[in-house]
Amino acid sequence: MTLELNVSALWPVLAPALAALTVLVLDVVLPRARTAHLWLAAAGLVGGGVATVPALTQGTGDSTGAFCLPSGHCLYAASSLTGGLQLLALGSALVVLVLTWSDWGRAGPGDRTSAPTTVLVALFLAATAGVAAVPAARDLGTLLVGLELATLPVVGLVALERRERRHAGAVAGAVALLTTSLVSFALLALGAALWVAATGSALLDPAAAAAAAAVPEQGALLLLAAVLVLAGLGFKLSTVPFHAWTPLTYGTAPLPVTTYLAGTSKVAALGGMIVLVQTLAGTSGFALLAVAVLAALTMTLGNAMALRQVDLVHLLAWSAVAQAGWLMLPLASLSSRAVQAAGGYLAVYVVATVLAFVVVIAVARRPGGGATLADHRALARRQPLAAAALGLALLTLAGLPPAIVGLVAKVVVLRPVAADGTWWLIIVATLNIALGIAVYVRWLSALIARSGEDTGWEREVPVASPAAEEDAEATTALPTSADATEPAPDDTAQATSAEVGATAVAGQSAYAMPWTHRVLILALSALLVAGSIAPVGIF
Amino acid sequence: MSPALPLLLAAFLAGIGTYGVLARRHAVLMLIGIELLLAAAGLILVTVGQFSPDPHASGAVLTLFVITIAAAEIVVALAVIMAMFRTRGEVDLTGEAQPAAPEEQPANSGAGTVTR
Amino acid sequence: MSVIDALALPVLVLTPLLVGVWLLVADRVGTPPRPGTSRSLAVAAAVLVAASAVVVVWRRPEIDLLWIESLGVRLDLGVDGLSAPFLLLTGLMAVVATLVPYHHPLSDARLGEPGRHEPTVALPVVGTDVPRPRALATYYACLLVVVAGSLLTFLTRDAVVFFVAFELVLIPMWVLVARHGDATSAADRDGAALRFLLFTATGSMLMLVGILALWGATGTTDLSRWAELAGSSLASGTQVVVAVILLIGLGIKVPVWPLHTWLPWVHATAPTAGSVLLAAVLLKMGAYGMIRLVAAPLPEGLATVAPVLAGLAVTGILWAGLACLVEQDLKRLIAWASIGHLGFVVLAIAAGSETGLQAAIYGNMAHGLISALLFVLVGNLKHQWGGADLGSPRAALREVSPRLGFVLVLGMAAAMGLPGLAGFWGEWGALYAAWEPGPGRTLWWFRGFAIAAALGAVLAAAYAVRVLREVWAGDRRSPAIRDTRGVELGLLSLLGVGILALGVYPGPLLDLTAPATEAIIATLGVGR
Amino acid sequence: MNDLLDLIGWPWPDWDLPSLPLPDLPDIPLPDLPVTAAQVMILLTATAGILGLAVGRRSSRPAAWVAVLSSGLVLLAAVWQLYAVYELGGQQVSGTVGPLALGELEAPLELSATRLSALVAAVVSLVALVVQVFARWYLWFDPRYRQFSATVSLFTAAMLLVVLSGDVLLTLIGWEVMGWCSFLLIGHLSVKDSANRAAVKALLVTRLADVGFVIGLIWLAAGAGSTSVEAIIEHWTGDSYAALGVAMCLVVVGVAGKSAQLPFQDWLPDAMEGPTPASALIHAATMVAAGTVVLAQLFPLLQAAGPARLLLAVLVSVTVVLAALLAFAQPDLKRLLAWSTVSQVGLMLAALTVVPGGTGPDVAIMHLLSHAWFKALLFLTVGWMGVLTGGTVVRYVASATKRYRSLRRPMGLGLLALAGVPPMVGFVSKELVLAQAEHGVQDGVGPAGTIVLAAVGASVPLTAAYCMRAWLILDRGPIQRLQRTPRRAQEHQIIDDFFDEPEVLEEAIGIEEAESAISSSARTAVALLGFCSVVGGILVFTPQLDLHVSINLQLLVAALLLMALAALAVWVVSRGVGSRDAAARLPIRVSLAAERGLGFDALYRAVVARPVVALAHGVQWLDREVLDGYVRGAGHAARLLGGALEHTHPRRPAPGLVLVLAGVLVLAVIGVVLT
Repeated sequence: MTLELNVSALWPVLAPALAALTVLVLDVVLPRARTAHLWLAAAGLVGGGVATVPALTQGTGDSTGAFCLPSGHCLYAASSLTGGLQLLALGSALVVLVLTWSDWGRAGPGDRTSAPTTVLVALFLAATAGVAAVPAARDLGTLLVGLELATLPVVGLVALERRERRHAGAVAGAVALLTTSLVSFALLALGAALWVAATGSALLDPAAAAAAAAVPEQGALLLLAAVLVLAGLGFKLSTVPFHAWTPLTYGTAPLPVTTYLAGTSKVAALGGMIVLVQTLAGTSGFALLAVAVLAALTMTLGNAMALRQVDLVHLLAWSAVAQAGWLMLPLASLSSRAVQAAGGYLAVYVVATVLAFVVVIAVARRPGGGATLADHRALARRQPLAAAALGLALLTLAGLPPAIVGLVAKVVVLRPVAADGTWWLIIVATLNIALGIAVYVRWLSALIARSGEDTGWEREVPVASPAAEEDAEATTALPTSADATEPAPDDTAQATSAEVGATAVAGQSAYAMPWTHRVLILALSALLVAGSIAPVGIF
Repeated sequence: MSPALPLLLAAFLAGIGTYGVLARRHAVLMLIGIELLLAAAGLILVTVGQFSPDPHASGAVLTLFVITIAAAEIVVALAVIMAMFRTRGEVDLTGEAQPAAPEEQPANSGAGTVTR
Repeated sequence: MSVIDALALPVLVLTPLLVGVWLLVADRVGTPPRPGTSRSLAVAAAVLVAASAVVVVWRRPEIDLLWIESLGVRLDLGVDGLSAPFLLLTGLMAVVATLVPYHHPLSDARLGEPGRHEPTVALPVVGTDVPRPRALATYYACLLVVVAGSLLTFLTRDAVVFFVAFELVLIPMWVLVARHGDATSAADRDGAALRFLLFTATGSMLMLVGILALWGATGTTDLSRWAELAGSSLASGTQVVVAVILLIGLGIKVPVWPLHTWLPWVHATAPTAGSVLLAAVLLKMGAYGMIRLVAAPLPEGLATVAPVLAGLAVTGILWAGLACLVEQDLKRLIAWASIGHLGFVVLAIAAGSETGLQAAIYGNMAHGLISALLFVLVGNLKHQWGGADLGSPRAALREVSPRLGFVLVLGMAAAMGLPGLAGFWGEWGALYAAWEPGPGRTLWWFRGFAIAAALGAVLAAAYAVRVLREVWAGDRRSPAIRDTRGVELGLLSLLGVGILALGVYPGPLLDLTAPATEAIIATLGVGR
Repeated sequence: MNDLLDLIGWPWPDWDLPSLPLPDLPDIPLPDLPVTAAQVMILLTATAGILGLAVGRRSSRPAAWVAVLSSGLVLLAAVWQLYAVYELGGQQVSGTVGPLALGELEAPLELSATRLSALVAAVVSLVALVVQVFARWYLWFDPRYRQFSATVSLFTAAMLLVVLSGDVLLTLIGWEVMGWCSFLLIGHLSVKDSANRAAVKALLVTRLADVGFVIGLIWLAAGAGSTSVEAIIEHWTGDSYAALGVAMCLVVVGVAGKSAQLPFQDWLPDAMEGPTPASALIHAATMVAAGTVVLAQLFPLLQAAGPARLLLAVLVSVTVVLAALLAFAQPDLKRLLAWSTVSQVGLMLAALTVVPGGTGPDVAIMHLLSHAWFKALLFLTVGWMGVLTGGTVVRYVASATKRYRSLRRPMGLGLLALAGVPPMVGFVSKELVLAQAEHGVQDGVGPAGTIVLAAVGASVPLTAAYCMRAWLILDRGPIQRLQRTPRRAQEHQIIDDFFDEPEVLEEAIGIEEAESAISSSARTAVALLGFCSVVGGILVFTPQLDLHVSINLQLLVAALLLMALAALAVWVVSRGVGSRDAAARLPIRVSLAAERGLGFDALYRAVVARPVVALAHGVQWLDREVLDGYVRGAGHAARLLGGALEHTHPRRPAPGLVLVLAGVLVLAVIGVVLT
């Protein structure tokens, strides 16, 4: 048998993968290079992004395939939606790369060679390639490979935390991620096996699925297979009850890696689900009640938990859980419109979450900064730009204008469910919108709060504490020293807002936000604003 | 021969694997449990592949995929477990991963306000 | 003329939006504008809004753009008899809200100390306790964005855009309350702000559910199309369910008893301009939505739930009237009065006759003017008294500040629905409509409601004279407060004249809205 | 005996009123003006109300000009209107701001001046003019004269609107505005808490009764689908409806409230806290009489509605007698007048309930007019006297007319008219009421007739009694000096300029000749009223009122005898009392109870005020604890849920795996079994 492979369609996946290989080779050739690796990675991501353009521009419905069988079914098919998801993955990965640039680019405490940089970059690129592969998979093999490729390197990224203080925690988080991923991969494998047993082929072929669903016992088998695959994917999307790893890993991993987990990885998970749903879409009367229940549980639990958090990373972790529920919501009704809706929501979610993370990182990196609500108190006074961007991101997540795009996204994902008429789900979802607003408003009100109790904090500027002064000097001395760039939430959690305000003010003069962060913030907020003014092409 | 026996075996393996995953606190033993699950999956695939006329021999191919991926996983897993052993001196999965996130004091306004 | 026609609508919507955004941005980057600058800018924008609102209502231009093609959502703006008065009211209130003096939130806390007698400067834009310029620019920006959102709500003819605009006002209003609200207790302020946000957000989400249902049933989001179909595409059972969901959602905004508990809180803490906008514009959006989204597209559903709705409305009237008899905080009292007045409006809507709709719209306008007048007045008093508590001894307004006293008498007379002032026509029309309800209403239920509502009007008289007796009459002359003057006096007299005009000469407004209500009632038969 | 009867020609035949022809008026051709007199009157008074507030912050002179001039013009317009209506043969319709687009309901909002309403309007504007002139003197030193005169103008406008309205909506508007203005007028001295309380009481009591009025009118309008009085009468008299009785009963309740009939009567005596001109306006010509006017407009409906008529008859009959009794026992002359007002208004309304078929409400209107004249006269005079003596309590006013000669004439005339002594106007109107009642009984208007006849008959001697008592007190002689030392005579100055500001109080105290204590204009106004109450009776012979009543002479003589006897009895009783106060003979408990109006005030508080306030507290509690409790509860619930989950959710890898597998199991169950 012959596979007609048409490489041009594969570039979005190939580019990062090739970049990873090149990095490894380069490391052999000249061991000292560091930034070269980063530039290579960037090139790979950008190239992949450019390569998605043809897929994007094609009309809805038709798709360019690769690895096509004589039967005409392709193992890899890129529709416009797929292209969009890939672009999203690569773009968010690029943002993560920029965030982590200085971190990966510098030599660690002990190491002489560039080994850690190489490893990190290679893992990073490999994972991205896997993420890009999943949405296009049209058979179980590609799906499994893509998913694992997207998962395992991330475990490495989490585990390779290079700061001693956080190493132990990072390893623990890695273990949590690892064990969960292993188990769910086992489930995925079982599901695949049952799928093959039900349909008789490893292809994700709507026709075959429909045929199988027609026969009762095969239908049951197929359904069981679908459930198992769902479970396997649910872990990556961190839906309840496969979410337990989320707060652990998010809380311990390096912040850029967390960003990657919260942003890029989600693309793989949802891509996989979209593939599954598209395959099952043909089967008549095959409503996935399971998805509905998962979605409802997930968003409720996530919001309820997020309501309690004061550590912003944990808060974002739980909000990610809640948003996962929203991502799954439209898939409860098997239709192409639903798939489009989920894709659109994912795009909005990823941009907003990544933006939020960027700001959190930016605030945490400034001297005396941290990642708790107390650190963000009165941020609107201290860093108006960052605060405005963060506010925009949070409003998008909450689905409130002026971030109209978030609201429209919620409307879009609710619409197919309403069309199906599953009203209980609609009601749960709408109540969760209110709950979610409560979650994000806590943060927002911290942003706009007066930092002092009743006096404007600017009165305290002259009397900044000597500690702050030293801190400022330290930062001026070596702006990229390990201390300065280290987010230390547990230290500043107890710091009262006044001190934080004072130190931050003192630091503001000395420490300027790196231009890369400014660019990222501006670019991402510009995306959100544009989407709010004219949400064209997203949904 | 009928597919019943191999499938029963697969079910048995899956059961043991599940037990191993659930009941074992030691990381390596849990890994073995997962391996058993994967083995069950592979067995099912092979069996089905035998009994269904499939031009692409999906069963066999997928089995190969699964085995390969499993191997890769084990490598990463062992590496991480070693790191864990280094940092902690034991590989007990039920150990506390990290302290609980600091909790918010109940705010006084009856609605969630920021802690001061 | 054609140029003006073409420009009026974009100017109307974009002016407040752009100026607001500009203020926000200018506030964030570089040196923020001085308070005077941002104030005058905001006032100019508001005046422009008012002017173009008049032009729009007069010339009736239209705009129709495709917004989200994948959903078939159109940016379809236009005016009809129903939305015209709301537009004019919003334009007027924009001017009022931007012109009304800004009282520094912190000063309230300081004035609250016992034993201060000297009057304070009404407009502290100079001196030591100036709010940071940044904050003031944000304040005006928020006001303008609220205005823009409500204008869009009244202008749009597309359900999704309606919903989006409906939501647009939430965050700025929340910022106004949380950031510029009465600072005597930070906990109360945040609590009230959060209350407002969560209540109204929940309400609008339920409204979204209803919109989705109608969307699914009719296949379009065009409001005028919905009105034409008049529910013919829904089974009557579904109509009832959808109507109930929509009414709950909108009832939170209006607010209808028992969903009203957020309103007194928010009014008690919001800054004066915020209270004005909230009472005179935001609450109207709820009533407007009830007509647009329920009365027109779901006549049968409304007819089925009308007795319950009317019952709740009447309960609200009596409830609010009674609460006003013992409420100790003057600002909360005015808020309660608002609940009572809107109870009349909802009763009229539930009656489902043409008279009822006319009365409802008229009542909305009247309440807009009256509550704005009272809130401007009470805002001044609260600022000078250092608190709005009726219990503590105050100087009798009639003795120390006759102008304020006169305005209070006028406002209270209007609030009790005195003929010759704006409030009368709405209330009397509501009573008549309830006595002679439209088709499909159970006659004697509604007549009972009418009698109860009339008793509620007596309660209104009771609390009006209570307030006059405690605040206006009496012989105390200390602590002396300064009488109103300057801009504030101008605003108060403007609103007073408006109230008088609406009360004495109701013809034009009724004629303006008559065609729209006629059309809505006329489509009743189409449903079958 | 018989020959004696023969001598006097017993039994006398009934005597029909001759209607002497008017001297034919100069036939001025009616120019068709753009505005009708009715519109002019209402517009003028209303604008005067607004203008009076605006003009003249420094002195109250411009306000006085505005008020008096506008009232004068209005009076001219009223006269012109009388002529116009006469020329047009009965009715003149003119529009206002209507018609309104109120959907299904037609609201033409038209004014209609008829023979009677034009007459009433004329008298109202006359009294208003007099009151304005008098108030200018009375409130000379009041810094709030502007507000007062403006309110009076507004009040007059409202009353004129009610009188001339051809549309129940207009009637309602005037009705409510009058209520509000009365609130402002009674509470004019807002530093006095008693005044505030009286004002609040007046407003709330009438407003409560107005619930009936509003609903009744709405019912009538809803039946006809229009608010025009003509349409309503046409519709409801078309054939007999059961609803009409109920609706009219509601209207009657409202009327009882405004006219201070049982059980709402108690607000009126307290309303004496207001300045005397306000009392003269409110309680003589306008507000209390408005009920009569409205019922006269709706007269055919009242005729058609048996139950309503019966209800009205019972209420007013009890009120007439009770109020007359209370009036007798009042220790304060002003309160005496107040109670007499209640009784007299009851008399007017009684006249509406016993009308034989085919005749109109003219008798009631006649009594309204006469009451307007003599009661305004009495109030103004009492106010004048109060200024001189420093109070209207019996102790102060004793022998006032002896000390202040010029009080003697107006006071005497007023009391005579009130008592109904021929040939005063009071005599005429009261005899007409009596005659009509008797007529009605013979005509068989039902039980109402008998009750009313009895009440009216009883009221005649009672009225005479309290008038006699008042007169005896006032006219007590010989003069005993009060403890005030008289001023010397050269401080005694003549006030004749309307505009300069006399030191009235200081000058007047102790002045034995009261000529100079009042500005001449005010005195002229009072004299004018006195003249009217003497000769006003002639009105009944003009075609302006068509009265088909024939006087039963026996009844007339009997009534006169009763009056005389009552007066005599009072005179006898009052002998030997120091203050010549017959009421002093009453046991103290009785007089106290009378002064408190039989404790109706306490009744109102116990039955209405306290329960309502208690209810209000309950509502406040419910709202705070229950309704808002749900909200807070929701908030806490969410946080508690989060807390609970926070504590349960696993922080270790292994339990996470348990969750995963359990989740799979659940999913499998949901997915496979449930579907």
